[in-house]
Formats: sequence, structure tokens, C-alpha cells
Amino acid sequence: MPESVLFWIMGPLAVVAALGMLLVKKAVHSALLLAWVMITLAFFYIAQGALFLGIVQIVVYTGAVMMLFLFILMLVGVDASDSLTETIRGLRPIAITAAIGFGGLMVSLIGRASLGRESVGLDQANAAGNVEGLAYQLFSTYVFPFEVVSALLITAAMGAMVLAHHQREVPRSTQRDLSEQRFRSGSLATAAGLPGPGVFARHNAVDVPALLPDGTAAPASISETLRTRGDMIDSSQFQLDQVNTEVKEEK
Amino acid sequence: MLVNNGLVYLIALPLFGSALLLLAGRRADRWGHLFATAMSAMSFVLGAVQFYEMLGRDAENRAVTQKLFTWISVGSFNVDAGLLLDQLSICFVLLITGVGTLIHIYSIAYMDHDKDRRRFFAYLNLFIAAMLLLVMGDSYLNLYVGWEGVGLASYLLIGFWNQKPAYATASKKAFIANRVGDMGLSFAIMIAFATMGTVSFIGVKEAAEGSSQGALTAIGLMLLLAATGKSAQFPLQAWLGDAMAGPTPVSALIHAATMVTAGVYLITRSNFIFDAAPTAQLLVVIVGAITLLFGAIIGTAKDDIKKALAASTMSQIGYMVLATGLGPVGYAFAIMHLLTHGFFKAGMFLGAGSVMHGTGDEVNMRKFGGIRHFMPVTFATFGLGYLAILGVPPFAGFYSKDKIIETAFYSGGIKGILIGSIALFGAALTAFYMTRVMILTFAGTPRYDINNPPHESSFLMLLPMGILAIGSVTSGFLLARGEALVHWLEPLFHAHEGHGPEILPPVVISLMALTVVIIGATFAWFKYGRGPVADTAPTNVSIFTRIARRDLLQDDFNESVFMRPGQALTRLIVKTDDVVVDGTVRGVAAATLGSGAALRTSQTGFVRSYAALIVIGAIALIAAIWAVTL
Amino acid sequence: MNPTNYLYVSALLFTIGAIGVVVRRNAIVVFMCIELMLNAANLSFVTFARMNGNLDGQVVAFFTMVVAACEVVVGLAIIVTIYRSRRSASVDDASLLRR
Amino acid sequence: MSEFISPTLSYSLLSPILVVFAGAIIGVLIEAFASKSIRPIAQVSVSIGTLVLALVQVWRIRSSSSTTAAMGSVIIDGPGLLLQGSILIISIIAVFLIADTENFAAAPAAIPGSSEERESIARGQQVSEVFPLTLFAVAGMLIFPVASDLITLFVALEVLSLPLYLMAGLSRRRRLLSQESALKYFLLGAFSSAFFLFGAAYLYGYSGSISFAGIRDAVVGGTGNDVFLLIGIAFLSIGLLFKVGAVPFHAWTPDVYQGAPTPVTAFMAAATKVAAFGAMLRIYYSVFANAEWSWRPLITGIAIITMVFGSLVAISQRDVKRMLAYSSIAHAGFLLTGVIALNKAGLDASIYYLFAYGIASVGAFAVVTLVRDSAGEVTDLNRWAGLGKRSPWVATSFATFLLAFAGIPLTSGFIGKFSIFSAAYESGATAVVIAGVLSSAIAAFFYIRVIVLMFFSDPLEDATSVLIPSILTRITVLFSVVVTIFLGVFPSPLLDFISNIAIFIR
Amino acid sequence: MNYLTLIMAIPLLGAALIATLPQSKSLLAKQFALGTTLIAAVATIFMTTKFERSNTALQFVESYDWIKAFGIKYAVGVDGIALVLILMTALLTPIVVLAGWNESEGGRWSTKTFYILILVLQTMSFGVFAATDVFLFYVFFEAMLVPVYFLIGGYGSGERSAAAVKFLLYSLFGGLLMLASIIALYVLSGEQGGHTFDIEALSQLEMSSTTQNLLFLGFFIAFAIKAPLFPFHTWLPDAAKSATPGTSVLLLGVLDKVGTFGMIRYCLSIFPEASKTFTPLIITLSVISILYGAFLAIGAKDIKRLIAYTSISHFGFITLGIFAMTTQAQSGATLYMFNHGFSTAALFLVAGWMISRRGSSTIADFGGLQRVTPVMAWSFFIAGMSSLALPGLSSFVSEFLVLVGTFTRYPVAAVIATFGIVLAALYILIPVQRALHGPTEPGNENLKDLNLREKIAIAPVIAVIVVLGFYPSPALNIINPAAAQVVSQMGFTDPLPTHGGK
Repeated sequence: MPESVLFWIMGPLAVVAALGMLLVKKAVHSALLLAWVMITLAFFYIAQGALFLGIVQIVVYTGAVMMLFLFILMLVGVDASDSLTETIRGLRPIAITAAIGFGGLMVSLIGRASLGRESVGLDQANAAGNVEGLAYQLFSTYVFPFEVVSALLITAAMGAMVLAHHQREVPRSTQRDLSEQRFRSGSLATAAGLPGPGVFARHNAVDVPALLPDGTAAPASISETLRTRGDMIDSSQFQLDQVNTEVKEEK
Repeated sequence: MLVNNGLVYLIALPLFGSALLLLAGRRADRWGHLFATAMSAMSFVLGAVQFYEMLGRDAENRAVTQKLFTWISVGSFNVDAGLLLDQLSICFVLLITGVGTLIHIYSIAYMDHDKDRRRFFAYLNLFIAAMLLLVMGDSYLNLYVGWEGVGLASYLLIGFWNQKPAYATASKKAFIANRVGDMGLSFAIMIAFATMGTVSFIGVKEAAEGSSQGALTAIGLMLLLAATGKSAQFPLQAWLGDAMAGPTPVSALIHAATMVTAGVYLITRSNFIFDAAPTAQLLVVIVGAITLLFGAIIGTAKDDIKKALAASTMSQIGYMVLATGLGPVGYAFAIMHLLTHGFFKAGMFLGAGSVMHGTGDEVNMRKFGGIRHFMPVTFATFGLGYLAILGVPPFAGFYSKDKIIETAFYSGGIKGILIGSIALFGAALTAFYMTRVMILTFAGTPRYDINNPPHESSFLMLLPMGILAIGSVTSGFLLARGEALVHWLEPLFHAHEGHGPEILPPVVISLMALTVVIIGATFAWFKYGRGPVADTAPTNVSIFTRIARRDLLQDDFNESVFMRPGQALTRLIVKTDDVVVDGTVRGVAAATLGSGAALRTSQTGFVRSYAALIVIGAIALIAAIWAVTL
Repeated sequence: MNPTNYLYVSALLFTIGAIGVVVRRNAIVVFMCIELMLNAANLSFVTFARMNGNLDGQVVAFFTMVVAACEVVVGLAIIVTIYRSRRSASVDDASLLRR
Repeated sequence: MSEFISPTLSYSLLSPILVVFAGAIIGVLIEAFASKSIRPIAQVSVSIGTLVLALVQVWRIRSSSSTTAAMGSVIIDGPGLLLQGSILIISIIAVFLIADTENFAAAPAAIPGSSEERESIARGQQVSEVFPLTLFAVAGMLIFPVASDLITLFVALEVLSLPLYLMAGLSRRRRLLSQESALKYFLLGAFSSAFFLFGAAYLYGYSGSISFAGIRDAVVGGTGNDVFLLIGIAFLSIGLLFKVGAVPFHAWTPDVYQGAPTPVTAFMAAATKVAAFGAMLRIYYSVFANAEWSWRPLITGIAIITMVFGSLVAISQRDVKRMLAYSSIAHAGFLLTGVIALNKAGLDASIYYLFAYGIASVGAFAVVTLVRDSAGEVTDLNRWAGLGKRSPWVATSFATFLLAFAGIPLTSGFIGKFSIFSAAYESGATAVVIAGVLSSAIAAFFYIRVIVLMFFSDPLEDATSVLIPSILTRITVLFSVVVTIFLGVFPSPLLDFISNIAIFIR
Repeated sequence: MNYLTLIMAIPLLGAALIATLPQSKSLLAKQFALGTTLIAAVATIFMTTKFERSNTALQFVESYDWIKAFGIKYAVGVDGIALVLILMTALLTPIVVLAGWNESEGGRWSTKTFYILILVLQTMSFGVFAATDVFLFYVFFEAMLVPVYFLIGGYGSGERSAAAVKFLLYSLFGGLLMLASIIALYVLSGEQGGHTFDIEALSQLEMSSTTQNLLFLGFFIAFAIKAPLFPFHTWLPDAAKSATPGTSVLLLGVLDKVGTFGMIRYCLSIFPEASKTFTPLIITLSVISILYGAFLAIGAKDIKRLIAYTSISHFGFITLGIFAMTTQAQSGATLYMFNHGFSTAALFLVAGWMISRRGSSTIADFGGLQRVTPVMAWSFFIAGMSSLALPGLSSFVSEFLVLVGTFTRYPVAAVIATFGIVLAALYILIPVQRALHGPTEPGNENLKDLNLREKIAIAPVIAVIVVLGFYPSPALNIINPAAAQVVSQMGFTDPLPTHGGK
């Protein structure tokens, strides 16, 4: 039975991969493991007569959704890794107990259950082709939710816009704009732009003001923050004419 | 319904006087005392008229009744506001209004300097009204109204000078002791209604014949309890001594002549019950006997003249109660002693008041001495009263008290001899303490500042004293002559059953009584009359004297048995209420708050623990499924 | 083959996803665990569709995928926003609201 | 496979939903094309107009009800219409609040505290996207209680949830909290919808159908395996109980209520409850009715725990929004008694209760938006001290809502509680009634404490001021007060109306 | 003529009128309030004259559908018991308004609000006594808490808000228990021929004895809290201490009567069997209340708390009378309710004047008032005498009827209860001694005696106390048929005298 073979190989692997999601440190690895689980599921879908879904699973889920995840992971920092030590007191034992309890109970319940009727198989339903069958359903019986889903898509799009996109109220000033502004500001003194720090001084650290032609310091040349914080160095010591011109011979 | 024979006016007049004086306030200060006296006097006149009319009727038709209106009527419980004036009531009516009016007159002078005299007279009038209602009510419930009414008046009068804390306490004590007795009256009424379906005297009298011994005994005992409260009998006697805090006219009127005898009235009125309930009757005798000794013993040790007289009152009422317990023969003698006692004791109290008035409100007899020289009239009236109470023939007490002693001896068997002896011994004690009072007060040498001697009282005070002294002399003879009172009262007390075997001839008993009186008086003379008397009480006295001075430990007893445990109980209950009852409430509130705060910590802020909570919830649900589908 | 086996796998995956939500701190990983749970549900739907012999289950699974895609968009937008504010994608750091 | 059947949708029956969708899309278009300056006013007008039109539509189709529509995806019956009407009325007054003041972030994409944000604030901006989002959410809520298959139910759940997740994160002030609440709401919401979906899978597995009718037939017929049914019911219930905030699926409620912008809190507290309970009522009353042996004990337990827990924890809250959140948890417990009742009276009572509670709830949150200091809304209860002195009308309105929550007679809350408890009692659920009564007593404690605080305490030094309510908020508060009292004094018209038309068709 | 609705409407209209007054006209508000309450009193007296005393059926009956879906009606009607309580309310309210003329001024809110609350409370009180629909009763029962709550918390003194909250929570708790029972009744009535809240119909319901017992307890505990009966009493002293004297009068005089009235009207008529089952327990609790309240009063240091404790004792008598099931006890209990209203009013009003003059409510701070302020002292004294049931004053009649009526059926209880009269003497005379007697304490020398307004306010109260003491028939004639009806409906007849006839 090829399906059995498929199941017994892929099934355990999927479960292991899923478990791995919980245990690996790096989020990227989790994402890859999840992608693997999803691909496995795609195989299972196809094996169970859901050809269309299987393909969609790979295209939409593994392809698009997981890519989105990875994309965001890149954004947030691909190296981000979780410490797996538990910080919330008592949560780990609860989680382990819950895992065993939940899984155990579910498996035990399913084990006790039987459908109570024969498993029918999809041969009849898929008689006209799986895609056609689904299409009948989607566009006839479930056309209303199908349409409503569109609202969901709009919401999602708009939500992403709201949270991520901020329309600029003022267009960002171009260099030309800035330049024009300088010239039109009335004073031509600054039209050419402010001197950078360290100009004409013997030192060009950010906290060393430029020197004006008369040798005095130009406070406008350093960041306002530094100035107000008093981190401006007295630049007189760096005046060129004060510098000992006797060049010492150095080895 | 209509006022057809005017009985109600007897009560209405003093009641009106009281209400008017109280409501008018200070405006009535100038004429209030006169008005009140007039009201009392008019009431006396009306009483006399009724008496006269009554004399004109057959023995069987003397009782008159008046129904004013239906007072309480619920289901089978019907009580009219009704009055009954019969041979027994009229005695009291005349005594109350007569002595009352005299004391009103006396008080005009006695309270002359008190700025609240009007209020005093209002209270006096209130008392007269209530006391008249007590003796004229035609049912136990009406009696009850008067009963508590006199208690209220007594409370108000004892506490008339309630700015003194001790006096205020004394008034409260009197009221509460009386309330204990009142409870007995309540019980009696309840039992009567439950077993007989009626509470009127006539109804109960009729039903008593068919009633069970048990019920009658119960009623009798409860009535006795009521009587002990009101008449200061053992064991509820303790209030009377303190009641002397009230102005002396009050002591004379209420705590000697009238109110305190209400218990005797009650038992006498309920003769049909006691006659059928020998156990209750026996207890009445015992209570009377104990009290007569109790009072007499206290009387021997008291230096306060009023308290000595109060103890004497207690003792004398003990005689009366004892008499009422002796069955049909005793009732008339009890009443007779009650009436004579009303005269001589009131007279002596007024005398004491006069002495106090003359000595600047001194009551300690050890500060008196030789007053007869300064207050001859007072001495005379007091002396007549003294002779009367001793039972010296032919003064009033001789006729009444000897009869009681006699009846006691004749009541049969060992019991007769025993109570006769007690009564006799009481007489000796009476002679002793009264002689002591006489000697300490009027004889001997003055033990006060001789430069500021006592002065005789005014005419308005002496007049009532004189009248009462005349009563002390003559009343006994008048009442006993031809057994006038006995015959007068006879229709009320069923058959004249006669008494037990005459173990000694009456003359012998009279002689014995006279003998012990002389012994007692002589003993007192030896002890106090021969030498100077210390002006402070000696302290190196026997334990018996000390106990007697402490009123035979009656207050100590009450304090340790009732008051302190009561206070402890009160504190306990207050504490319990706070800690247990309210504490439970607060505890529930605190527990609610606490559990809220505790549960609140489940909201850790971590989304993962919220998820865990959901998972746990899910597990619980599937576990439940697992269990039910097992 | 008995399709019930797929149900076991589905249940296990669902369990693992649920536990993952509880134990992992990175918001994105948490969200991936939720996706795992949705996938597990989808597997159940497909399996039940096969057992029941109709395509309704597959239709639901299809809808789920679409809905999940929308959810992912919204969810990742929220995560990115919060990351921008806090420079952290740990769900434990977002615990100012409590008690 | 047979021929393709061209679907018939019965547009008139769907019209309320469609109108709201249309309005939402118009809103999106306005966002896209209208200039920034006219957007707010345009959005408000469109939103209100849409909702009112939808309400009119609901009223117009009230008599043509009791039909399935959209190929059996929805059932438009009496209860459904009543719930839709309730949702719409609540939404209208909630939109007044949303439109009113600057509650929403000026630039949600900007980092909190950035110059970009400051600039946007200075320009007096506010995200106008909330209006179409609100309308989408309303549309989802309108579908949720009338859905009649699992797909529609699931899709409606998501349609109503996603906008709410987003809106929770849009607060202008305390944005970190707001974003946190969005994250929590989203993660837990998605988590619970996974449970929901898993449950749906098992229901499908049990019955072989995803339509309610099919599932009910299976339940009635008793075909299929109970284990599947039970798992299905349990997990589907988790999804629904999460939405209504029942313990232990409640944990998101206080955090989200506190963090979200207050108008959004008002909207979701009231409208979501109506929608979610509407769906619950339909599912439990018609689909699972015959399996009541399985779920009634469970829901009874949850109801009792929920009402007691909510009441107890509310006592110790110091934040007014959190307190109202716990109060809403307690009310979820009370409303669950209506589900347990499983009779006509329970249905009527639940619908009445939902409407009354929803209106009072919006009103209460509307008052919260008014109490402010310079840094925005003041939700610390201590600082509400003495409010009655400074703003008697605001405090009195709030007190009215609190009394209604507490179930004091002559308010709508009392009639609601009475009717819902009596229905539950009638069905034999005595335990839940007693628990309800006891927890009402506990609940009364904290409602009264707030009233004491407002009226009997002296204001603190740093007094909060009360914003002069704008006309919109004033309408909301006034409307809520009037409805709350009117429904307490003259509930008959509404009760009769509900009773006459609230019949589920199956 | 719809008298009952009319008298309920009068205060409400007055309240509406006062609400329109400007805030500053506080004097006008007071005058309006007094006028309104006087009109209501006159209307009530007029209604009383129209009452057919021999008719045991409910009178002045009105009934309109209110909430049809639940079978709830606006249904009112009175029998003798309800009538006297309404009369008491109508008479007490103007007295309270007049006596507490300046009470509203220390409050948190305006004078206007105070009188609106008072008037609303009056309407509610009328309603609660007049309602013949259980649901309507419940609505009034709960709704009247709100004005009282604001009256205590807004205008009281000391720990007023804590006391107000305690009062409200206690009452709400009781109310909710009652609500649970009402819900059960509603459902039961629905099962047995249609939903209704009509008392008559509810009294016909068939219930298992367990159900009946449980539902009875729901009602009874609510009423026991309201009354208040041991051990549900601890809210009362706090509330009475904190409330203004006028509010306390309405609280103890009117509001608490709802508890005992409810026992008669609802517990007995709807749950006759359960009432019998619980009678031993209730009688025990009543007797405990009598003694316990008295002891607490004896131990009280605060004059207002003392009065509250005395009321606990008195309510013990009332409850005892209700459950003794004899005509005497039943009539006595109702008369007691009426009389207690006036004697407590007198005590509280005078105590209030004393406290406002002295600025303290601690008994030890007074002393010698009889000499300084004789009229005030006398008023207090008479009120106290009424409280200790002095014969000749109104309380005696009722207390004695209760005792004698109880004795015929439960002699032991009656005997123990009678000890209460001794304790009553203690708890009245102790404060009388401390406050009125003794030397004038420093600080009391210059206290002013009652002014004319206060005299006018207290005079009718004392007049009622005295007149009904001597001539209770006007009240008893109204009460008796109704009380007898209650007893006979319960299937009881008065025990016959055990020995002999009359």
C-alpha cells in the first residue's frame, strides 16, 4: 500500500519536525521545520484525494505564507534566538503535563471512537474531478462565505496599511528645496551651509567647533545637542597659529 | 360609657392637676402648689362622698363600677377602662387622698424654698392619680397601669433632686426593682388570661373556683413577686432605703403610707386566688416573716433617721404581708394595720422631716439629741406615732399589730407558733429601734452647735402632723371597735372561716406582746438613754452590727449576684456582637475581598500563561468527555 | 489504509502547536505554532472529507487557508508594529497590562 | 456531479449585511481617494448612514423573516434579526464615540514618541481607517449570529475579529499598552479560533455535514460517534466562550479592555458580546439542543465559575476599565444562564439582556472617555473620587449604568437578570440561579464602591477634569441612560416584541 | 378614587417641583417639602376615614398590567395592617421634615437634593406597603434602598459612607435572596396556570415542603435583615449612628417595618406550611433579639447606637407577635409597628436635637440636661418611657398584647421575653440618668431648649404616644380584622382558656 508507506514515513517525520519547532532555539529553524510539516501535509492531502488542496497548500502556505514569515523574521532579525529556559514560574511543568494530558486524551479518545459508518472515500465526490467538485461547492453552495472572505482580504490589506504605512504629510525635502530655502531665508551668511566641526581646527572630532577666520570658535558648527549639554570643547587650544610650529623631529 | 357615678373624677382631678402643672411650666410657679393641693383635696372630698353613699347601701351592694370605654379589645382579650370602688378600695381611696392632701399641705411649707416646687406638686398629683387608679382599677391590667404609674411617680419623686448623682441612682434602683416585681404582675396577668380567659377581678374571681391548683399557685406566686417589688419585701426590698433620697413628704406619702402598701392591696384583692392556693399563701407568710425581721434588724443599726424609719416601714409591711398570708382572717387585720400604719408612719416621717427642716437637713441621729426642747410639737406628734407603732394600748398599733400576732399564733400547729414567735420577736425589735430613734433624736443632750438650735416648723407643717397624730391615737380603736373594719370588708373575703385553734387566750398574747415591747424599749434605754451618745457611729462593733449597718448585705448581695454578673454579661454580649456577629460579617467581606485579590494574581500579564489557561480549560473539557464516554 | 491514522497525526500536531504557544516566547514562533494548529485542523477536515465522502471538508480547508493568510497579514503587521516600538518580539516583554 | 446550480442569494434578506459591507468598501475608497481634510467627516457620515440604513433594512425585513438565505449559509429568522438590530443600534452609538474625540493614534505606523508622531498629532490627525474597520467588524457581527454553516460561522468570526485586533492597537495615548493589547488579543484570538476550527472539523467528522441543519439531523438521529460530537462541541465552545470572555477563556478581556482605545472597548464589549452570544444561542438552542445532556453540565459549571470569578476579581480592581472588563466577565456568566435555560423564555431573556447590557456598557465606557486630565483619560479609580461633586450629571449617568449592571430594580439590568434567571430556573438550573444571585451580591459590592467613591469621597488634589461632552458623546450617554431606565420601567414593549418574533427556525 | 396611587403621586410631584427650584432657594425647598408631606398626610388621613374597618378584603384596590410578558401588574391595595403602616409613614414624614429643618445643611449635596430624596423615599414607602404584586413589592423594596443610601452617605455624620455601604450591601444581599425566591415563585406560578405575582394567586400555589421551606427562607432572611432580627442586625447601629436623626427615624420607623410587614404579608400568606415549620426557630431568634438587643443597648455608649439597639429588641417583640399566631399577638405586633414608629421617632428626634446642640453623641458628654433644657429633657424622657413600654403610653398596649398573645401559645418564649421589660428599664434609665440627671456637665450649661419649631414637631408625636396609650381603639379597630384574618388563614384559632370560661 503506497499510502501506508507514505504515511508511516512522512507522518512520524512531520510530528518530529513539529516537535522540533518547539525545541530549536532559532526562529528561522522553526520556520523551516514548519515549512517541512506543511509540505508533508500537502502530500497527505493529495494522498487523501484532495489534489487541489495539496497544491494550494504548497503554493499558498509553503510558498506565500511561510515566505511572509521568513520575511518578517529577516526584518526582526534573523539571528534572533530564544532562550529556552522558562521564565514564568510553573509554566514549564504545566506545559509538559498539558502536552501529555492533551495529546494523550485526544489520542485515547480518537482510539475509542469509530465513525460508526464506513469510510466512504472520495471516489464518487471526485468523480467529476476534484477541482470541479470544489468549484461547484465554492461558487454555488458556499458562495456567500466565499464573497465574505473578500472582506477579510480587504481588512487584512487595510490593517497592514494602517500599521505599517504612514503617508507623509509633507513631502520629504529634496536637496534642492533645502538649498532654495537657505537662500531665501534672508541672510546669506548661512547660504553656503554651516561649517562642519573641526574646520580650520587642528582636530576634527564632532565636539570640536570650527574656527572662524578670526580664530574664534563657531558654535553653529557642532550639534545643538552637544552644545546645550556643554560638551563643546574649547577649540582655542587647537588654533593653528597657536600650534607649536617647531616640528619636532620624530623618529 | 358615660360617666354616670363620677368615679373617674377621683382620678381625673389630680391627673389634670399634674398635667396642667407640667405643661404650664414656670407660669404656674406661683399658684401651682395651691392648685395641686386643691385637686388632691377635692379628690378626697369626692372619695368621702362616695364613702358616705356606700355606707348608705347594703353590704352586698356597696361596690360601684364604672366602665369608661373599651381599652384593649383583641379577640377574646377584652379589657375595659373600668373602675371599681368597693369596700376595700374605699379604704385606700380615703387613705391616699386623705394622707395625700395632708402631705400636699405639709409640702407647701416644706418645699417652700425649692424653685422647682411646682414640679414637685405635679409629681405628687401624678402619684395620687396613679395610686387611685391602682386601687380603683377593675381588672389586673388597669391595676397594672396604676401600678407602674406609681412606680413612675415614685421614680420621679425619689429623683426629684437628681442633680445629686446618688439620688439619681437611687431613683433608678427603685424603678428597676419595681420593674422586676412588675414582671411578676405581667406573668400573673398572662397566666390568668391563658387559663381563665379574663383579667378582670370579677372574672378571675369567678374562674378561680374552677381553676387548677397549679395555675392558681402560679398566679399567686407571681402576684407575690409583684407585691415584693412594690412593697419592698424580701427579696426585692433593697430599694426602699435608698428611696429616702426623695424629699421627706414623699417618703411619708409614698414610701410609708400608700404606695409601698400596694403589695398588700394586691394580695388582699386577689384573696380568691390565694385562698385556693395554699402553697402561695405559705410563701406569702414566709416572705412577710422574713421581711419583718429583716427590716427590724436593719432598723436597729441605722443612724439615718429616715433610713431607720424606712427599715421600720419594711418591717411593718412585713407584718401586713404576713397577715395576708394567713387567709381570710388575716386580710382585714392586714388592712387595718395598713391604715393605722398609714397614720402613724406618715406622722413620724413628717416629724422626721420637720426635724430635718429644723436642723438644716441633717438626717444623722447621732447629730441630734434633746430636740424635744426646741421642737415640742414635733416631739409630741412623733411620740404619739412612737407609741402607736410600739402597740401600746390604746394607740392604733395595739389594735392592729396585736391582732396580727394573735392570728399568726392561731394559724395552727408548729407553723403558727413559729410565725407567732417571729411576729412577737419583731415587736420587741420594733420597740428597741423605735425607742432608739426617740432617744437619739429627742432625748439626751444636744450633739450639735447649740448656738444654732433647731427651730420648730411652721403651722402648715405642724397641722398635718397633728392630724396624723390624732389618727395614730384613734384610728385603731375606731377600726377595731366592734370589728368594724372586719365586718366592712367581710363581703369581699368569702366566708369568715375563722381561724385555727386558740392555743393561748388572746389576752395572754396581748400581754406577751406588751411584755416584749417593754423589754425591747428598756433594752434600748439601757443602751442609749443612760449615757452620752457618740456623735459618730462607733466602729469597734460586733460583726452583726456591721452587717446590720450594711442593710444585712442586701446591696452586696444584689451587686455580686445580679449587678456584676449582669455587667459582665453586658460586656460579653457587646464584645460578642462586635467580634462574633459583626466579625462574621466583616470576615465574609474580608474573605471576599481577599479571594478577589488572590484570584487577581492569575492575571499575570503574560500572554503565554493566558494561553496555558485556555489549554488547561480545554484539557478539563476533554477530560470530562473522556470520563463520560468511558 | 485506515484514515483514522491521519486523525492521530492531526491531533498530535494540534497538541504540539498548542503547547508551542505556551512555551515559545518569540511572537513569530508563537504565531507559527498557531498556524500549525490551523494546519492540523485542516488535516482533520481533509481526512473527515475522505471518510464522509463529500467535499465539504475540503472546502472548509480551503477557506481556512485563505483566512489564515489574512490572519497572517494582520498578525505580522501587529508584531512588526510592536517590534518597532519595543525592539523586541518576545511576548513576555509585552506584559505591562496585568492584574 | 450534477449541473452547476446558479446560486440564489435572496438579496433583500441579506441587505443589512450587504449595506454594511458596501459602506465599508466606500470607506476604504474614501481612504484611498479623498483628501485628508474631508476624510473624517466623510467617514463618519458614511458609517452612520450605513448603519442607519442597515437598521432600516432590518426593520423592513422583520416580517419576511424566517427564511434561509444565501444558499443556506445564513438563516434570517426572528432572533437573528433582533440580534442584528441590537448590534446595529449599539454600533451606531459606539460610532458616535469613535468619531468624537482624539482617541486614536495620529500615525499608527510611527514609533511612539517619535517626531513623526508628534508632527501628526500637531496636525490634528487621527486614523480614519477605523471607520471602515468598524464597519467590517459590524458586518462580521451581523453574519455571526445568523450563520447557518460552519464555514460562514468561521469566516464571520474572523471578519469580526480581525478589525478588532487592529483597532485595539490604535490608541493615541499609552500606545505601548495599546499595542500590547492588540498583540495579546490577536494571539489569543487566533489561538482560540484554531480550537474553534478543530472543533468544527470534528463536528464535520461526526455528521458528515458542515451545515447546521445537517449537524442537527445527525445529533437528533443519533448517528455517528458521540466522541466526535463531544470533541466537536467542546472545542467549538472554546472558540465561542473565548469571544464572550468566559472563565477560563477570559484572560484577554481585562488586558484588552484596558489597553484598547476606550471607544473600541465600548464597541467590542457590547457588540461582540451580542454577536457571540447570538451565535451561541443559535448553536446550542438549535444545533446541539438534543445533545443537551453533554454540554449543559459543562456550560453550567463554566457559567458559575465565570460569574463568581468575574465578580470576585472585579472587587480588587483599581482601574475603571479593568473593573468594567471583569464586570463584563461576570455578565458573561449571567448570560450563559440564558444559554443553559434552553427554552423560549431563556432565548427571549438572553436577547433582552444582551441589548440592555450592550447599551449600558457603551454608555459606561462613553463616560470613561469623558473623565480626563491633561494626559488623557483617567482610568485610575482613585482619581474618580469626588466626581459626583464636580460633574454631577456625568457621575449620575455612570451610577445609573452601574446600578443597571448591579441589577437594581427600575433599571434595565434588573429586568434582564430577573428574566434570565427565571428562565434558567424554569429549566431546572437551580444551582446556576443561586450562584447568580450570590455573585450578584458580590458584584453589587464593587459597583457600589465606585458610586461611593464618586459621590461620598472627597476629590484628590490632582483633580481630574471632565471633558465637556461633545454633542456626539452626549447623545450616546443620554441615549444609553434613557434606554437603561426606560427598559427598567417599561420593559413590556420590548419584551413583547422579542417574545413575538424570537423563534429560531431550524 | 385611586387613593393609593394618589398618595404615592403626591410626594413624587412634590419632588419634581422641588427639582425645578434653583439651587439657592433652600428655604423654599424646605417649605415645599413640608407642604407636600403635609398634603400627603392629610390625604392619607382622609383615605383612612374611607376605610371600611369591618371589611377584611383588600381595599382601595387598583390593578393595571405593567409587564405583561411576566404577568407583572401594578397592583395595590391595603388591609388594616398595611393601612396603619401607610398612615404611620404619612404622619412621620412631615414631622421628620419639620424636626430636621436644618439637617440637610451639613450634607455633601444641596438641601434640594435632600428633600427630593426624602420625598422619593416616602413614595417608595407607600408603595412597598400598598403593593399586592410581589414583583412590584420587590421593586419598591429594593428601590427604596437607593434614596436611603444617599441620605445616609450624603447627609450623615462620622463614618457615613461606610455605614451607607454596609446598609446597602446587607439589604441587597437579603433582597437578592428574596429575588431568588421570587423567581422560583414566578416559575412555579407559570407551571400552575400562568405567570403571576398576585399574592392571592401565589398563596394558592402547590409546593413541596422542601421547596416551600427554601423559598420561605429566601423571603424571611431578607425581611429579617430589614427588620432587623438577630443575627442579621449589625448594619443597623452603624447606619443609625451615621444617619441624620430624621433619616434614622425613617430608617427605623418606616423602612425596617417593611421587614416585619413583609413577614406578615408574604411569608405567612404564601408559605403557610413553611411558616409553621420555622416558627420555633423564629420564635427563638425573636426572643434572643429581645434580650440581646437590650443588653447591647445597656452596653451602648453612643446615644444613637443605643436607640438602634433598643429597636432590635423591639423588633424581636414584633416578630414574636407575628409568629405566635394568636389574634392578640398579631394585632399587638402590628400595633407595635405603628407605635414603635412614633416612640423611636421621638427618641431619635430629641436625641438628634441633643446631639446637634452638644456636638457629641456620646452619652457621657451629657449630664444634667433636665435643669438646663427641661422641655427637651422631658421629651426625651417621655419617649424613653414609651420605649420601655410604660403603661399609659402607646407601646405598652402593643407590647402587652404581644406578650399575652404569645403566652397563650408559647408560654416559655413569652416568659423569657418578659425579662426584656426589666432590661428595657435599664437601657432607658441609664441614659436618662447620665444625660438628663446628675450635675450639669461642663459644656452643657448654655444649651438652648427646644425652639417653637421643634416643639411643634415633637408635640404630635408625644400626643400620639399618649393618646394611643389610653385609647388605642382607633388603631386596633383597623388592625383587628386584618390580624384575625391572617391568623385564621394560617389555620389557627386562639387557644381557649385552659380552665373555665369567662
